[in-house]
Amino acid sequence: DGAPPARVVRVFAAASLSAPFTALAAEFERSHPGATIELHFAGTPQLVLQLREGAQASVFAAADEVSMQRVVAAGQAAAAPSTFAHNRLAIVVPADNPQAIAGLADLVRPGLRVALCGPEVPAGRYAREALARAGVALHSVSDEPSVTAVVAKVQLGELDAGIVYRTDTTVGGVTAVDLDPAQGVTATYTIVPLVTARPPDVAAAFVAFVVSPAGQRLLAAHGFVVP
Amino acid sequence: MTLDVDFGLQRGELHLDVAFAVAAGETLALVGPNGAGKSTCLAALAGLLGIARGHITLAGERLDDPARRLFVPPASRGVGVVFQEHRLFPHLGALDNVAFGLRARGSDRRSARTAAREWLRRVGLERHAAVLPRELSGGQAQRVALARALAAAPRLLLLDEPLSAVDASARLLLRRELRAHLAAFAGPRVVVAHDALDAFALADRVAVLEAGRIVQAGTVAEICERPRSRYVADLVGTNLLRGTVHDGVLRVGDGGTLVVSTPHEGAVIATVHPRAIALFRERPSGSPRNVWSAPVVGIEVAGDRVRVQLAGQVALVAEVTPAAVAELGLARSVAVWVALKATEIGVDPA
Amino acid sequence: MTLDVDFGLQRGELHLDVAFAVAAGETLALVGPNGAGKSTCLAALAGLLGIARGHITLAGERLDDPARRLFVPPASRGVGVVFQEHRLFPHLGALDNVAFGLRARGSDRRSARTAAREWLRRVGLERHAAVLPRELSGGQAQRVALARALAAAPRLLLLDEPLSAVDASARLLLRRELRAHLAAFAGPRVVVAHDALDAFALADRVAVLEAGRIVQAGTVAEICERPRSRYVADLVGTNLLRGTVHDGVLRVGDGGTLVVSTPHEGAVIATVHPRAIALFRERPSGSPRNVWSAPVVGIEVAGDRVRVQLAGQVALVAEVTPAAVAELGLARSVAVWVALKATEIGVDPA
Amino acid sequence: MNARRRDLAALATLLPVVVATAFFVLPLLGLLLRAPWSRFLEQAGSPAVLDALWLSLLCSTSAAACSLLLGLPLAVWLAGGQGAVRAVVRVLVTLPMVLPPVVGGIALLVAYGRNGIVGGPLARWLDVALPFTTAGVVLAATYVSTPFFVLTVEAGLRSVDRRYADAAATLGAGPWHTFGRVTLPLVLPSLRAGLVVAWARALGEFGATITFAGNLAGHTRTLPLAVYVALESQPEAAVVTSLLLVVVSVGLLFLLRHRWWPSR
Amino acid sequence: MNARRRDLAALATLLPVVVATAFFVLPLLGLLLRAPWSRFLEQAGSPAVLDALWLSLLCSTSAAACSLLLGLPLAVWLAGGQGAVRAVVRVLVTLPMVLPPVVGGIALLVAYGRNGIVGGPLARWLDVALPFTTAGVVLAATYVSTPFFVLTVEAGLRSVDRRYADAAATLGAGPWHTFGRVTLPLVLPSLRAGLVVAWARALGEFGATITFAGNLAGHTRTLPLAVYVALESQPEAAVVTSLLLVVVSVGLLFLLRHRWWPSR
Ligand SMILES: Nc1ncnc2c1ncn2[C@@H]1O[C@H](COP(=O)(O)OP(=O)(O)OP(=O)(O)O)[C@@H](O)[C@H]1O
Ligand SMILES: Nc1ncnc2c1ncn2[C@@H]1O[C@H](COP(=O)(O)OP(=O)(O)OP(=O)(O)O)[C@@H](O)[C@H]1O
Ligand SMILES: [Mg+2]
Ligand SMILES: [Mg+2]
Repeated sequence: DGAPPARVVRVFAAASLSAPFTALAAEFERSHPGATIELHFAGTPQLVLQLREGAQASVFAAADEVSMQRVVAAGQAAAAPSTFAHNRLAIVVPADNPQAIAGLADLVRPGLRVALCGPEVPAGRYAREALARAGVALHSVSDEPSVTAVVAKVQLGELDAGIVYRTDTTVGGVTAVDLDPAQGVTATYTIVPLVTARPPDVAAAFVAFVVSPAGQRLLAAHGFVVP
Repeated sequence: MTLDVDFGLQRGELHLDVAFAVAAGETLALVGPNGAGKSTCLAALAGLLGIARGHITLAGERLDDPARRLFVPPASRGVGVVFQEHRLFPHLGALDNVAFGLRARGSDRRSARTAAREWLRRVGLERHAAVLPRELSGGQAQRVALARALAAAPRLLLLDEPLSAVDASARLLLRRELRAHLAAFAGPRVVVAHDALDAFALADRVAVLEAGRIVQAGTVAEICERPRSRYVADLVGTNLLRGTVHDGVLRVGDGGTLVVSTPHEGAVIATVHPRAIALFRERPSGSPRNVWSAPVVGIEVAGDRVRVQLAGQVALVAEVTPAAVAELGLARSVAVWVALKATEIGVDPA
Repeated sequence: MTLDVDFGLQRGELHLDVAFAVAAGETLALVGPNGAGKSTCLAALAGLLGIARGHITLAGERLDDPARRLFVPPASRGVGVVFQEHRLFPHLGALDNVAFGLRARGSDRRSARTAAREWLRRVGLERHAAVLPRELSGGQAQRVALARALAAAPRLLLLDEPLSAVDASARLLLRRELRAHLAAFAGPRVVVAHDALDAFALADRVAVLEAGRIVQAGTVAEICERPRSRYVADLVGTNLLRGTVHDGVLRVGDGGTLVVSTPHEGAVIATVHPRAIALFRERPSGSPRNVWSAPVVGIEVAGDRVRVQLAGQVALVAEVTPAAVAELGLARSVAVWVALKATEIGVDPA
Repeated sequence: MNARRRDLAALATLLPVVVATAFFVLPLLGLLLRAPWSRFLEQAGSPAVLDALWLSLLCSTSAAACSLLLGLPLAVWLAGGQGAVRAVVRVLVTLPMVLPPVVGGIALLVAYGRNGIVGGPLARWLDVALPFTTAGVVLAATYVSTPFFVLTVEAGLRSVDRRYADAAATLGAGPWHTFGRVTLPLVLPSLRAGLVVAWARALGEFGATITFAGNLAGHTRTLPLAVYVALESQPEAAVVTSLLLVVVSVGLLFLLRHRWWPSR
Repeated sequence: MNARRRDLAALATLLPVVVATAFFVLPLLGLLLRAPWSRFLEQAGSPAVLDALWLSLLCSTSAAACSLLLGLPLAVWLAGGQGAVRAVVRVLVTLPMVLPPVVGGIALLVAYGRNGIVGGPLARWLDVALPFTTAGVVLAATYVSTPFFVLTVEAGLRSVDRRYADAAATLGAGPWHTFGRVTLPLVLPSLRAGLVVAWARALGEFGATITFAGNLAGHTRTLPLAVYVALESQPEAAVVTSLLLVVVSVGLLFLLRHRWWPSR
């Protein structure tokens, strides 16, 4: 049976939230005996699609606002979405920063191979916004499908640099170059309980827990900027 | 339990159209040149090939009758077939090949294997029970195929050259065994054979198939005595001549003439037994009415006799003893004198 | 261009160990029971099977010699093989099958096809050039296989029952054609045959293989006169008896005795020609020293003669005319009187 | 031809084999070299990874079994003749190979999801829902892997000599007996290859699974999905996890070698 | 057995075929029903999509050709005997099927990337770089699709009767001639199936391609990548784009049917 048993809350969350939400769920279960959180991670657009096709879920956590608006517009949200985290953009470079990249302007140096996420991916959209603000006309060698793909390629030396979220640069072999705050664009993560929530009270409790100080502390510990 | 057939079918360029009946307990030998349609005929009887017209009837039951849209599939016909290319199942050992028919008809594994083992023993291969077909010699494979067909206890037996690869000793044995089994077996059987000995040893009657039609049918003795085609003559080892008789003189196709003693006139078939032909170094004087000189074009040793092929006026094969060969100094392209009595030439209207 | 072999190899349970030589222009017939190792022997000669000891030498060139780590692969040996199961390439038409060897040796397509067409004509299948093997009849396929082997112009010819499926007419033709071709062909050739006529018609010498060893070798006449094993006796149609002679009396294995006229004493092989055995309804009085009563256990019509199998004191096969059968009222399990002159029994030391 | 020449010839024949093998082995070798082996045991032994591994093996094996069940009749029928109907069906069945897996997953949702053509009635009347269940994983894997099985087995069946089936029929064997005792054993090499291919494809399956069955730890998170999740946070761990997949399938395939590629 | 009984039996045999076909056809049907057909032409005819389609066909066909080139020698060698070496090589070659495609892409980067084991020297000495190029797409597709080809063809080769090759050898045909004129024609059904499978797998390939070759319109954005990209923003358009893939492959496979599944 596809429906979770009673007191099991199924949470659809963006893949980039896998680490903090795994921790959040464990913490929530400890403080709410009898409740179980079932996490489903996939790309945000994919989650939207699954919801549209009738997937049963209690909570939806999106990595961008456009996707959240679609779910709200489809009448699937049981409440107004709450913003629970932000993410800042950063330039990812190999660990020792061999090309000595200091900011967006350095990315257009001839001979450098730089990639962004595609314009359809939120990270790619934000990166393009940031470049536009900085007045930098960057030629991306590839429209990568996800920030992890960009990070992996920098890690393997395939790219000299890329623009990703700050939280994605905590892995080995790469380091982050922070953007000038004036150029910085932030991504907004929002969460909402769904009309199909079962049981609705626990779903609401989980959403509340995420925006609670305890939840925010955990998110911050994973490199997210909390509101 | 009579097999009664009268059917036609087309396969490639061959148009097969035959009618014959085989009584219960009777064996019909189907003989004929390569490509005459013998195997095709057996395939139709077995139900592996549909017929286009006519019917196949076994023991009063229609097995195939396109006019009535009747067709009994092979598995329900109860025919046992030994295929020309044996077709042993390559993944099964000899014993399991033989047991296959019994298993298919519902025997349990043990009793099927016991019966199969007995059949293997009868064909002299009890020691090869576990051997796979590809590890069997050609003759061994053919014997297993024979055992496989017989073990399934069919109502009708179809044997396509069942002994062609079997060795001389086993052939005597199997021919005897087969005869004994056939005697015990109530149904009709059809045997295809190229070997005259096999055909005549096993069969009660012979049907000669050429280019899809039966050109002659009869008992073994009838066929041997009066072959009506080159093929049958070659099969039984007799010389066959076609020609026309006029005033006691036979004019053969090629232009040669022979004096014959017959009341017939017009188109005839003449037969000359090879042993009736006498060969001489010098022109013989005496009673034979036909004497001519001919070059030797071939010499074949056949057991303890020698067959001499003669060209010339009338092409014939003579049979002599090895002693005669030495005495006459016979060899290829040596010319000899041929004498043939008119009374030794059998003449029938064509 | 002599073929000179002396080798041993193991295949399954068979241990093959043979030595023989075939001169250029000579044909050796390899005969023997099923599973004796004849096909295995040809496979070793062709290089499809490695030998374990000894050597295979053709025209002075070692083709296989494990001691010297020498092995010439099949493609470089220049052997032509007709396989027992023909092995025509299923995806090629008859013509392309025959042309294959020429193409493989570098002929251009056109000239290979022209030559192949000529070979098809020789085996009587010029009209089947485009036909695929599965659409050929058994005998047609065998003839194509023969043409394929001959067309490649090999140095050594290996024929494994090349005529077993060929019909009686074509057989005469092919035997002649084959002989003619063999005569034109300078190399040695080895023919496996189960049919005595084929073997003797084609071969100069015969080697008898039994259970992996050559038990007898010699000219056709020698083999026919003095068969030294049951198999050969059956092949040439002679009775063969093993026993011991003591004081002019031969005691056969089964316990029967025969009076013989021979100077030999001790273990002997005795041969009795079927036609030397006389059958009578009543006990005959007269010269024959051996007279006894025996039941008939089998009757076979063989062309224009009848072979009668006798049980009793000494199991023998007699050959009589169809007339005699009628006259004597011969039938299964009828008892007859058998007379056999002592001088008709050939006796050789075993 | 002397021994030296022969050795050279053998080498020339082996060279493409060596090149091809190297092409496949180098990437693996690279992964092995870069993997943080110190953390392999800790990583690979974690309950989450072991759960995912177990689920992967379970689902891929079930999917292979389903491929057999669904695919064998189809392959037999396709191999049984010619004609436009068969051509159309073959093409339709081949399509899941062509479809990007994620789109395949969407298609599955449309058909077998809770609002789907078949899934809707199922959910409404039988209260059976496939998405986000282990059964859904098997369904998705079956959908993507069966076409491989069908094409491989059909090719095998087309090479089987029909005359053996004819011989079986004359021995009284009905179509089922003939199929089970004659045709099937003869097509075994292709059947095995088809099963291995289907199994391997199912084991590596990701896109259709995450779309149709979701990514729920313990229920639908197979090893490839676990690798995906791990890639987001700890790429090294992801590589280690996928090496576990490699090690396990190497082991299984190697153990099976005598049964699946027996000597002839 | 009368006609009615026979018809029932035929139906019973056909039933599993119908079920299996329905299983595969329903999802497609679902996609077709839901697709915004009004926008099909506009969507499918856009230059970006047509570019991607052309690139997809080019790359999958090249990959199928590379599969043949790399895979055929391998399959021949694998089918040529038994033994542990062959078992190990077979398992190693099978692994790309098991590896999640994204991990496969990473493995490719490690081996053939700019800093890779092979790619490093290539880039340094020959100034040849594969990632982010069309050649890289072909490489990735070859990597994931060749194993399917190898296993299928090996199974086919193992079913071929070796005695025909023996017969060819006695007719003076060397190993190459024998292989080309005898073995290859006999294994043709499996070879064709292997090529179709490899081609289809390459056509639908996504994970390894995007990881190794990136996603560059006109150079490496094949149709599945375009679909993926579209999925992020306009899912309906994505469905339409993948239907284009379906239509094109249906067309191609159907046109090829006489050549590839000829009557026997
Ligand atoms: N599948 C087929 N397709 C087309 N023609 C065929 C097929 N099978 C047989 N034939 C043709 O039918 C004719 C008769 O073949 P059949 O096998 O019945 O001959 P046969 O009398 O058994 O000959 P043989 O003595 O050589 O075995 C042959 O000319 C052959 O070419
Ligand atoms: N591949 C094999 N593996 C094991 N044993 C085999 C193999 N091939 C043949 N044999 C065995 O070797 C023996 C000789 O076989 P071979 O084919 O040489 O016999 P043959 O003399 O040609 O007999 P036939 O007259 O029946 O053709 C047989 O007993 C057979 O079982
Ligand atoms: Mg025939
Ligand atoms: Mg043999």
